[in-house]
Amino acid sequence: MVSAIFILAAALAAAFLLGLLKDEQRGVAYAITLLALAFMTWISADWTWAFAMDGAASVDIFTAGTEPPFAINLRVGLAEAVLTLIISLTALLSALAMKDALLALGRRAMAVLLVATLAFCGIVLTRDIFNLFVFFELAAISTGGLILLSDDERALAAGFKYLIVSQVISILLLIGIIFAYHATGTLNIDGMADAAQSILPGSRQAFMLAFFLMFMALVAELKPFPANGWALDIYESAHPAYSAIFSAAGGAAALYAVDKLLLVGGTAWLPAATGIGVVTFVGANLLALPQTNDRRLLGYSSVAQIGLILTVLGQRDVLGDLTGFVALGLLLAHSVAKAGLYWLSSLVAGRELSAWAALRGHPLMIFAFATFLCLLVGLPPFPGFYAKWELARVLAAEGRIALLALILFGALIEATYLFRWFGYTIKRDKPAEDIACASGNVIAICVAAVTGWVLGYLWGDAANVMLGRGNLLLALPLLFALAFLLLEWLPAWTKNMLAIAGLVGYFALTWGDYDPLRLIFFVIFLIGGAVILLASFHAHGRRVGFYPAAMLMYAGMTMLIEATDTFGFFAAWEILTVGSYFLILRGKHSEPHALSYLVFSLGGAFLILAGFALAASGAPLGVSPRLTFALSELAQVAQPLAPWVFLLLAIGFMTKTAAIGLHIWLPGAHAEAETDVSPMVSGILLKAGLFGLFILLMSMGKQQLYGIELTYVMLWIGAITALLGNLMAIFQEDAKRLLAYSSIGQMGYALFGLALMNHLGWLMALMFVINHYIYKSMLFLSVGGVAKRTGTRAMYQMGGLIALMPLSFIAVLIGIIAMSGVPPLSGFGGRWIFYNAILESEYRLPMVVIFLSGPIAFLYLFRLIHTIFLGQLKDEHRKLKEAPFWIVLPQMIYVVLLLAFAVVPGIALRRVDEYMNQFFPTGGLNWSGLNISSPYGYWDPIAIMIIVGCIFMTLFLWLLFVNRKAQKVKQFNIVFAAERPYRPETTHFAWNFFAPYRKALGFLVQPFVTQFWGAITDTLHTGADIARRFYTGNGQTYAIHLLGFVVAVYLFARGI
Amino acid sequence: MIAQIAMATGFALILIGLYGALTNHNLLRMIVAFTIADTGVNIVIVAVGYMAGRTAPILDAAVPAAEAAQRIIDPVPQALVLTAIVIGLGITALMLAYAYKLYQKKRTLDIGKLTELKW
Amino acid sequence: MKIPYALLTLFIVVNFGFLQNALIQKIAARVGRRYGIPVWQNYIDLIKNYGQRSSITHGVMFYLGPVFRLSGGVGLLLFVPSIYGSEMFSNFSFAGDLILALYFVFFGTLGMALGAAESGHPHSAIGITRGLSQVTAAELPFALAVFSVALQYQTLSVTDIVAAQQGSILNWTVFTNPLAVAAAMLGFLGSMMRPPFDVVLAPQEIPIGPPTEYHSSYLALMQTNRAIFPVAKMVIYMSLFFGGATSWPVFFLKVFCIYLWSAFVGVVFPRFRVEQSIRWFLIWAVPIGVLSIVLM
Amino acid sequence: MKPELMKRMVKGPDGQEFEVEPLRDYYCEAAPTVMPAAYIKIVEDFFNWARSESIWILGFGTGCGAIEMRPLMTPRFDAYRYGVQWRPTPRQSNLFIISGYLSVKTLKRAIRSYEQMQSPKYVIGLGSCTINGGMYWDSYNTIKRLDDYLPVDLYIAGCMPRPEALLAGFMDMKKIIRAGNAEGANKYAENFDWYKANQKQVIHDWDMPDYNW
Amino acid sequence: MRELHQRLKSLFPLGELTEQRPDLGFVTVPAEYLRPLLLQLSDREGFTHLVLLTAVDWIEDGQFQLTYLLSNRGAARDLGVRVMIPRPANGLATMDGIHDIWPTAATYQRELREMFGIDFPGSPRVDEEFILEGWIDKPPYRRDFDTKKFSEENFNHRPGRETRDPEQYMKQQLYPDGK
Repeated sequence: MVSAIFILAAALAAAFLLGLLKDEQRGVAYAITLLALAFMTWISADWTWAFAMDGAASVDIFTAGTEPPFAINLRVGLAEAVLTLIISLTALLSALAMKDALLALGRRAMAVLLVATLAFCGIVLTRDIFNLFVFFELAAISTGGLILLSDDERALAAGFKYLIVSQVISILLLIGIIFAYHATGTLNIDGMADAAQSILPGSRQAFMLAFFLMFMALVAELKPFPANGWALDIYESAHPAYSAIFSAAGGAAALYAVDKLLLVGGTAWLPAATGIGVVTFVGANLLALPQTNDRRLLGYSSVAQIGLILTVLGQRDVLGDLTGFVALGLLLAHSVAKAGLYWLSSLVAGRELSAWAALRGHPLMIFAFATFLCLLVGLPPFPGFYAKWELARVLAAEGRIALLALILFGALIEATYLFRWFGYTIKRDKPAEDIACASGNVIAICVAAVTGWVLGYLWGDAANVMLGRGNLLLALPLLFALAFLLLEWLPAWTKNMLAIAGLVGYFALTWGDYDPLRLIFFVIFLIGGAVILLASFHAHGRRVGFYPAAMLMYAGMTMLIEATDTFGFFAAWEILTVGSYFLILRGKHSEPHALSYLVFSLGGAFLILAGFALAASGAPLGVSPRLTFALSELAQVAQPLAPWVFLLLAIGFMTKTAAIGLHIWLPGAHAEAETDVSPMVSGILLKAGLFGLFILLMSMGKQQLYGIELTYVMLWIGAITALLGNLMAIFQEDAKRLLAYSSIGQMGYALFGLALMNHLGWLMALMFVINHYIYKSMLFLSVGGVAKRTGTRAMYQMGGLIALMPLSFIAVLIGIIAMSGVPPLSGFGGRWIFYNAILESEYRLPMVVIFLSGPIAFLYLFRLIHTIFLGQLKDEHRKLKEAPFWIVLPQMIYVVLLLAFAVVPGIALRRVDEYMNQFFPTGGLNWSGLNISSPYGYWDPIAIMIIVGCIFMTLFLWLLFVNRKAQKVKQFNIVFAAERPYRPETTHFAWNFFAPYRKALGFLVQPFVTQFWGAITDTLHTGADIARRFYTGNGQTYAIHLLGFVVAVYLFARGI
Repeated sequence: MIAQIAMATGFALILIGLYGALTNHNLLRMIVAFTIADTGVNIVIVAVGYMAGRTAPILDAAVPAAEAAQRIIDPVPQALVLTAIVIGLGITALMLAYAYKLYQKKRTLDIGKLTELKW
Repeated sequence: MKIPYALLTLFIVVNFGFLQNALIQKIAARVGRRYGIPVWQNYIDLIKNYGQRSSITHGVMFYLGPVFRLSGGVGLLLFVPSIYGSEMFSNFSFAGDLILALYFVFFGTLGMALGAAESGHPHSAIGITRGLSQVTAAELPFALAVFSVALQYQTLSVTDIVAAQQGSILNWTVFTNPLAVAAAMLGFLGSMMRPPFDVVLAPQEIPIGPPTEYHSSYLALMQTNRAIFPVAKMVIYMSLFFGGATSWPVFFLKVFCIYLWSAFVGVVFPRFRVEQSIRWFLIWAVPIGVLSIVLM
Repeated sequence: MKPELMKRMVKGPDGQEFEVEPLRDYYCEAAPTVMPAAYIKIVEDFFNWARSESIWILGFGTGCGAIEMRPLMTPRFDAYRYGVQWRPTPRQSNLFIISGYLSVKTLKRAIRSYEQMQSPKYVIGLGSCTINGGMYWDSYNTIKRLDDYLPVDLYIAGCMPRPEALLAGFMDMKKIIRAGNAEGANKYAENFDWYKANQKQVIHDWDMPDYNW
Repeated sequence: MRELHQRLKSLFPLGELTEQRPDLGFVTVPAEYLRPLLLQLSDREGFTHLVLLTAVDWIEDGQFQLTYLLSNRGAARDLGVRVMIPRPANGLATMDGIHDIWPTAATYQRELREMFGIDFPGSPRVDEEFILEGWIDKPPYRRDFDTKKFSEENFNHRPGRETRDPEQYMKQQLYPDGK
């Protein structure tokens, strides 16, 4: 094992060596630099391996051969090794990435780079406070030098501002150090920490002040909000490869310095760290919202991430042993992602966020970009996810709910702007200039992306070993989904076959494991998914990006069913959210909608996270907080926590089912998605929310909060959702939006059924799950097929397509008959159970609302079929063909399914009915032969089908006979009060179809909810836009900010 | 007493320096002010390390090694000051270099005019 | 064995429906001091329409529309027991309960709407728009009343509900649950296509609404439905609210009286626009229905 | 001809270009055929009786005579009791009353409406204008012999005839129908070319298919 | 009315005022002064309403007379403005449209275009058919158009029609003894 001091020595030696070279020998100099950095990387990697794998103890290195306090000592432990590895690896890769700049500027620049690396490593390694100062100054000086690498002239001013601030910092630090030394008599950090315990009360005050100054100086190096304008300027203007170092390595080093210093200050200073950290996290994320410059945005994000990690450090008192796991997880995720993003940014020519659209067409880069964003946001299976989970769990267990809320709020905002950016990248117009693919850069980016995944594995492994959580990257469904990333070169149809085979195969392997309830969802998720995937056969080419996203979603849903504990459930939830986000984003105009989907979903997910964390803290069994918490244990959550847990989880799940108030993401997301994606996200994805609600209600049952029955509130929400969803659907001109709003209404029904909390209510909800899957998938497919052929989704532009697209018409016809609940098709079964269920329930008023919404469904359904298939055919549609075979095929399968399910609903329902007896022993259905009866009524699907069929056929044959000579006429052969039509457009009555309804009840569909959320986002944006004027750009102002910040923290600390 | 005076002077210099640095708009004046503040810091360090009635921590004939512990003042602050001075010099030099380049590029030394980067 | 009896029911009801429609028209004419049509006029019209020599078709759904419509009417009639206590005339009520009947109402409506829409005539579409819009509001008080009655008797079986009303006239729902009946009867007005709620057909304005393009035998089928469907609907009202019928004469009398109610309102009121009628139902009928449920 | 009725090139959503000719593509071009009576005489007689007792009139007032038809619905005349009703759509009507003078422009509409009625269908000319032009005999834009253009079953003379005259006309009409002589639709189909020639002679901008189904 | 005429006369070369009723008068104005006069009337004098626009065919003088009848509702007065424009023997006469002052005028102008052959270039839809469809002859309201001849040539006659003087005929019918 090479001593860690060689990390420093190598850099120093190489820097000196460079000095000996001639200025012309730039290639050699560059090679030396790389070699030195590689060597440093190797050493630290070696140490990391030793600590992590072999469990070696940390090692002290005494520079002068004596122990402290007489000499400076360095220490290498796991944390140090990992951090130096990050630093040197980042530096190495950055050196690769900025090859051109380094070669242009020559050996001096390389030397400075080496010195910077050395300084950052030194900050990590040293245990001496003054040495720490020296390394910081070194870092400052080298940073000052490296900023000059940038082509951007503005970097000069940024560097100067930085120097001003570091002057102030160094003054603070020096004064702090000397007084601390005075008080403790040592400069060694560990020694100081020991001595601090025994300081006399008289000089304690002075020592605390000294410590405060040191602490503030180091915290200032973390760019705390709002005293961080200088750092942002650097991030914006420096060479991006250097920004990568500055963010990844510098941030890591400074954080570790603060961590070391906190040893001295003890637990008394943890709240301060937490406070500064969380303010920074939330504040910087907020101010990042209105940013349009990519690098500055990344700067804000860096600041925020460091703030978050500082918060974690501040929570060391409760996190205990987990601190390292959490903090390091976040830090590594941040470093890798941020470095990667900065390297990416040097590929992109423009500085606008939308200029990143240039990445499009480079799938590898997009993949890396997505990886980095997921790393940053902390999505599974990346380390940040595990860290977030543990953090939330511990914070909730300790009752630090407000802090948890702030962190989750900040994280949500961060996700918002990051994924908005991703949306721009995928959807905005490609700039003229393609990306500059320098090999060094690309290598760096790829290494970072791979590192991200490796870290994901490592953290999963650690979570598995330490905490007994499953490693997500070992979950078969997820691996299967990720495998498609590697198969992207295959043509779409091959991948489609694989995907279908995977879904069906996995189902065949595992379906025996589940109870009937889960099984129904499992069937819908997997088999249902496979049927919809049949439609994907129509796609040509390779369809890059579709399969990983789709399979990620399916993997998430599979894991959701498989999950037994809260962690697995939540992980699956986030995976399916991310997968579906990528899937939705593929639609032509889906950028804003995908974003709002993601924001709402993540918001909901965070509520679920909080709910689970809270639940774990409230469980009466075993040690609190317990590491794993089975879903079934939700039932044992005690008062007074239980209703809150219920509330959080319910809202979280209702976000997914788009309950009213949380629904505004749905129409756009579902409508703008691709033809075969809409049925997936509508027919299948929505069920995930219902599944969550099932789990929730199954385990927690009825809960009361302030005397209000929460399920009763859900009942109202369900009813109002059903009404308003349907009502909004009837006013849509866009066919797919209409279906999307209809989904909202249908989910309202299902929610209502669940909230009834009786046997039949649940059965009805389940019936809706099945039915809605079938007919909504079918309708979305046929409407999608029509939209594909006509090139529009506006219904009034269609019309008269029945003769041209008869199969699509049949699908829609069957679909709407089923959906409206008209006998003899299966929708009626849902309604029948529904009526029986509400008869049993003691709640009366919400029924009124739901009664009204029922018939309204007729309105939009009729509109759908009339304006598309009936009425007047348009000029330009006269030569249309039937929708592609592969889109029609699943529809026909659904038609058969619907008919089958209509005749024998017992296939699916009977077992579930029995299964539900364990929750509601009474009130089940009685299945005697073909007759289905409840305590109130009865129903015989086969008899209905036969009777209706006979009557219908008799009359039909009679009419055929009587009318055998009827003359077939064309579309304009209509009577028109002696006039006649001239154009189909003016003859087709379709636009604003339900104008009278709008006059009567239009006031109910005022977009209040949209306005509400719009107002919130506007306020945040505007507020942030105003607040960021605080960063005037003047270096002096920044210095004053810093001083003011110090004073403010002091006052706060005193106040505390 | 001397220590107190030195300490007060040091702090006074720091404050003067900071005041100067934060109120002067000219880059060069700011640099000078920071130098003053640095000097103040150095004085403070030395003053902290000062012990009344002792001598400089140089082991020579006047102070034999055996008595050093009683006779000389704490050498560590002195060493720190030396390092601090060196580093301060480095930073000052870098700032001057920056000021030079800035003037080359922008033809101004007014910090208030170097605000293209903001928000 | 059910089938011949069902056909017998159908036969009785068709004839009764034709005569009743004519009678109601005659009453309306008498209110306007006219003689009005002969009572057998509807039969003649029917024969005439079957006797038309030519016909046209706009397509498959155009064909199916009247079939749907009449199937809806016949089905509705046959899914509800006509005569209480008679095995003969309980028809096909074994297949489903009240809910089946309620939802089967829409079978014909939907099919008819589809057929009319395929004709491509904008006035048909406008008529359907109006009809559907209005029916959503008109059905609400009725649905509430049904729910209230089902709660009252704790069953959804029509036979059981009728059974519970036997014995005395005071056992009728109209006396035991007057609010529900009031709501239902207000809703009833909206579903009978009579003034003030006949803007759907609105002759002269949008020639005749949905059936603008229908003629000859199509129209004959729809005329048949106009005889059956209201009766079938009123059978439900009768069974739920007015004690049902134990014999055909009682059946005729009660159905006729219920029909008379809408005719009575119809002859004295002018026409509502759709949004007015929606508001009217929501403001006047629905609260009564809600009250009936809450007080139940 | 209206520009909407001209041939046009249309581009489909898939980029395919094709020609749309409204008169050909949007209208049925079939010619009317003679509709035979029922196979058995007694059935036809029965139908004829029903037709005569259920006369549905197309509510299309072509001229000033339309005002004379309104009183028929009022208590004073009450035509309903004779099985006479007004229908708002030609599809359901059997009897077309040309109520008074018929300008060329209206003639076009009248032809269209007549052709959209289902056979058997009857035409009554009301007032002297339909017989020989009446007081508009020298007008530049009214036709003077209705039976040149549509197969008239019955004329009711007068300027204008009173509602009583109309009632009497209905009674005569019934007789004609019952006798099986109201075969105007078949006559029209048989002499289709002659009628069309006459119609086209006065309608100079013929912009509709030859037969409006 | 007179003082209105006086007022206007000081501004425009108006002809004499013909007072048909105390509240209805007519004046003549050269065509080039029509627009300013109408603007004056509508904007200053309160004649905000165009009642009608019609034409008279003075075939003997080779002129069309256009009459713009305006109404001042507040004062309950009507004023007709007459303009004489040249009438070509064949082809169209032309006049400036006033549809920008009163949009309703466009309809009248369409009618005049069709019935008299007076063109109003720029008036909306002025060249489209208005009442007549497929008209093939000269504009029917021109006095040189022989409507009887046109009717005889175009429309089939039913033979046997007699024409009598209604007065004589009725006298004969009612008092056959000739008293």
